[in-house]
Amino acid sequence: MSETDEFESDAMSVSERLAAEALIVDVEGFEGPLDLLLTLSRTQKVDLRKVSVLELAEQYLGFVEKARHLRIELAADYLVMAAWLAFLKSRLLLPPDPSEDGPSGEELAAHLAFQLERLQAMRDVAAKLMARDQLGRDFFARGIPEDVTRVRRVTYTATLLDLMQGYARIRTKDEFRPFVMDRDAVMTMEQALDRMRGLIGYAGDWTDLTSYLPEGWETDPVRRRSATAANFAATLELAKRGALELRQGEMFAPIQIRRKTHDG
Amino acid sequence: MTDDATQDDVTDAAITSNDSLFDAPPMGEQERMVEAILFASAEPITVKELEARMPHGSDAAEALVYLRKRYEGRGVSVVKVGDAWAIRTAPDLGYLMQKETVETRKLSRAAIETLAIIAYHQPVTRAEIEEIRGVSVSRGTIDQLIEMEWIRFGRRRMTPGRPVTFVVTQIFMDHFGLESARDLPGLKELRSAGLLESRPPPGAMPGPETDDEDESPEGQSELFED
Amino acid sequence: MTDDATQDDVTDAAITSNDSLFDAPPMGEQERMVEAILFASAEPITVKELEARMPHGSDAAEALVYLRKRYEGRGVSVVKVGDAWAIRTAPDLGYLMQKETVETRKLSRAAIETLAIIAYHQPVTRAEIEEIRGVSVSRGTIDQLIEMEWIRFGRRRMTPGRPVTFVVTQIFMDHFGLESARDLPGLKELRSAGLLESRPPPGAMPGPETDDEDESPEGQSELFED
Repeated sequence: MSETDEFESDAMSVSERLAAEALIVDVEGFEGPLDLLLTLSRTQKVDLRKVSVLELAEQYLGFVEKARHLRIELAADYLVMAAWLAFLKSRLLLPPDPSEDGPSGEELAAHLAFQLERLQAMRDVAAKLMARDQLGRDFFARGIPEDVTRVRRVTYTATLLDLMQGYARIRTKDEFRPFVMDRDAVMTMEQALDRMRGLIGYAGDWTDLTSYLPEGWETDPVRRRSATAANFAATLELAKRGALELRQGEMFAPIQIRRKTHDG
Repeated sequence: MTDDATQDDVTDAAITSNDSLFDAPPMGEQERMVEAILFASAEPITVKELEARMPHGSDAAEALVYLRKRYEGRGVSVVKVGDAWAIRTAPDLGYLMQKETVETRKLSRAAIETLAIIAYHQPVTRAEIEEIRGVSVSRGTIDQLIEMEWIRFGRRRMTPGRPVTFVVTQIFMDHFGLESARDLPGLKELRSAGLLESRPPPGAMPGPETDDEDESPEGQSELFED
Repeated sequence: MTDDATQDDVTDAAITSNDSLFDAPPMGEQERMVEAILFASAEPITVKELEARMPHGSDAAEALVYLRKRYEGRGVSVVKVGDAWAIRTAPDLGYLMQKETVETRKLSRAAIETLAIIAYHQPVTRAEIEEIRGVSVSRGTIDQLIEMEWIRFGRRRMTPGRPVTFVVTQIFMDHFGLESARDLPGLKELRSAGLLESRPPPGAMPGPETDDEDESPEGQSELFED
């Protein structure tokens, strides 16, 4: 094992050996096995399209061997690549086994070459991109940008209809007075009772209840209705207290009241 | 640096300026430089600062004269700010730098009623408006209508205290499509047009108004008193 | 007051031109407007945004043609950035602007390569980037580029797992002075050399670990939440 190692080392030129050692020292600087392969391929000093993948595989395996020799720990993916390249190497060197499926050694090699070429191409264009004129370094944007200010403006509007309805509302305010405020059209039983108490003394004879409606309440239907109801309720109350008597000749006939005489 | 510059000056003076290697760039180039520097600078920049950044021998002041002329009548202009220079938006295009959002709101009921009274009764004093509306009129309502240019001050009334009167404006007429305030329909016409019901059914009775912010409590209670 | 004056001017112009009140301003005016808006903004502005700010009926695209011509060979120029436009100083005058130079964060080699791969292969998934570089892409690299707003998420790829894709942004194009992604240097050559095709590796080839935890569906959806 060590003999072959020696033999391989001898096969490399001094400069190659120095390069390989430099690579090993620099192993931290590589961005993975593909990057390392790309660097190694440069030592072939040929166009990437013409690179010998077999030679490259050998270079890589040599590198890994060297690293092991120098007790340098390589990351797992470097070792995976090494294993794969060893496999590729055997495929390339041995005649194809017809019983075996899968891609041929040539296909695998071609793809590896493609990957290297593509990675190199990406590096080249990345460099070109970074060499371009850049904003804030070679060309510049406006130094005093004027921001767009947002102005919020509120306009008020009204239609002629709004105007006319508004005016009508004011001018007809009396008609529109809220119903709950129409107390003057309502007579309560308390009011009627107070009033009847005072008046009952004069009712010595049978008198129509409607004649007891207060003045001004007998014409307006709303007021009349309220006053009649209040008066009737008051009459019932007074009758209950024994202050007066009431009678009605027949259905819907006028209700008559008179003072109850205690003597009679 | 300063030493070098001084030396250059000396050299310039020594060599006939025409064929000097240190000739300032042509004026057209200097103008481009001033243009680029003014554009990119985060603050207005003085002639001295310009020249400090331009190749030796440049005349920023002269370049500025040309540049200023070039921007005359353009969308931006080269303006002097103190003793420094800057590129600014042409004043007449300032509105492009504003994004205006217009929000249309309905005039408040108090404002509409006040406006209606002024339209129907002009010239009318504030006291008269309050008498007609039955509530006090807030200052804000009048101010708003004046700001909208829908009402303006009329002649003072020749009564004690000489109160101001309010009248509606031409802008008001234009907005409401009226030839004159006399064209406003009367109550009878409003009623016959169905805009006024003589008496709403009890169910549709308007309740006490609570949404008129500018109506004072006294005004409201006044409404309820009878 | 100024607004009034402007409005009056506009009205006058419209009346004297005997044309519709709603006609777009003359092309010369439109050019001035585009000039003012572009000068005022540090960021590129789209034709649509321009027209939204210009009077109704304006043709910003046409005005831009004139404006671009006007600034040819000047100290600043009108440049196209994707579907937007901006004014930038002429690159040959960059040396005058040392004061304005912004120190950009130094990008790592990994970040630069990742950026280039996204620009040339967009839309591209993380797995594809890793395939090309032969190493896994650290989260930090992608994060840095997103933070710089040079890349953003594109549409999800309609393949199993629906992986997210990355694309470059307008800010990226603005930064590198690219009119469009088609103007990337060497793009044509790469394409004709077949180096932009996605060629699946034959059989089992060693690649970077693609099953890292942040490629999990949770990780991705998390990225999209905001």
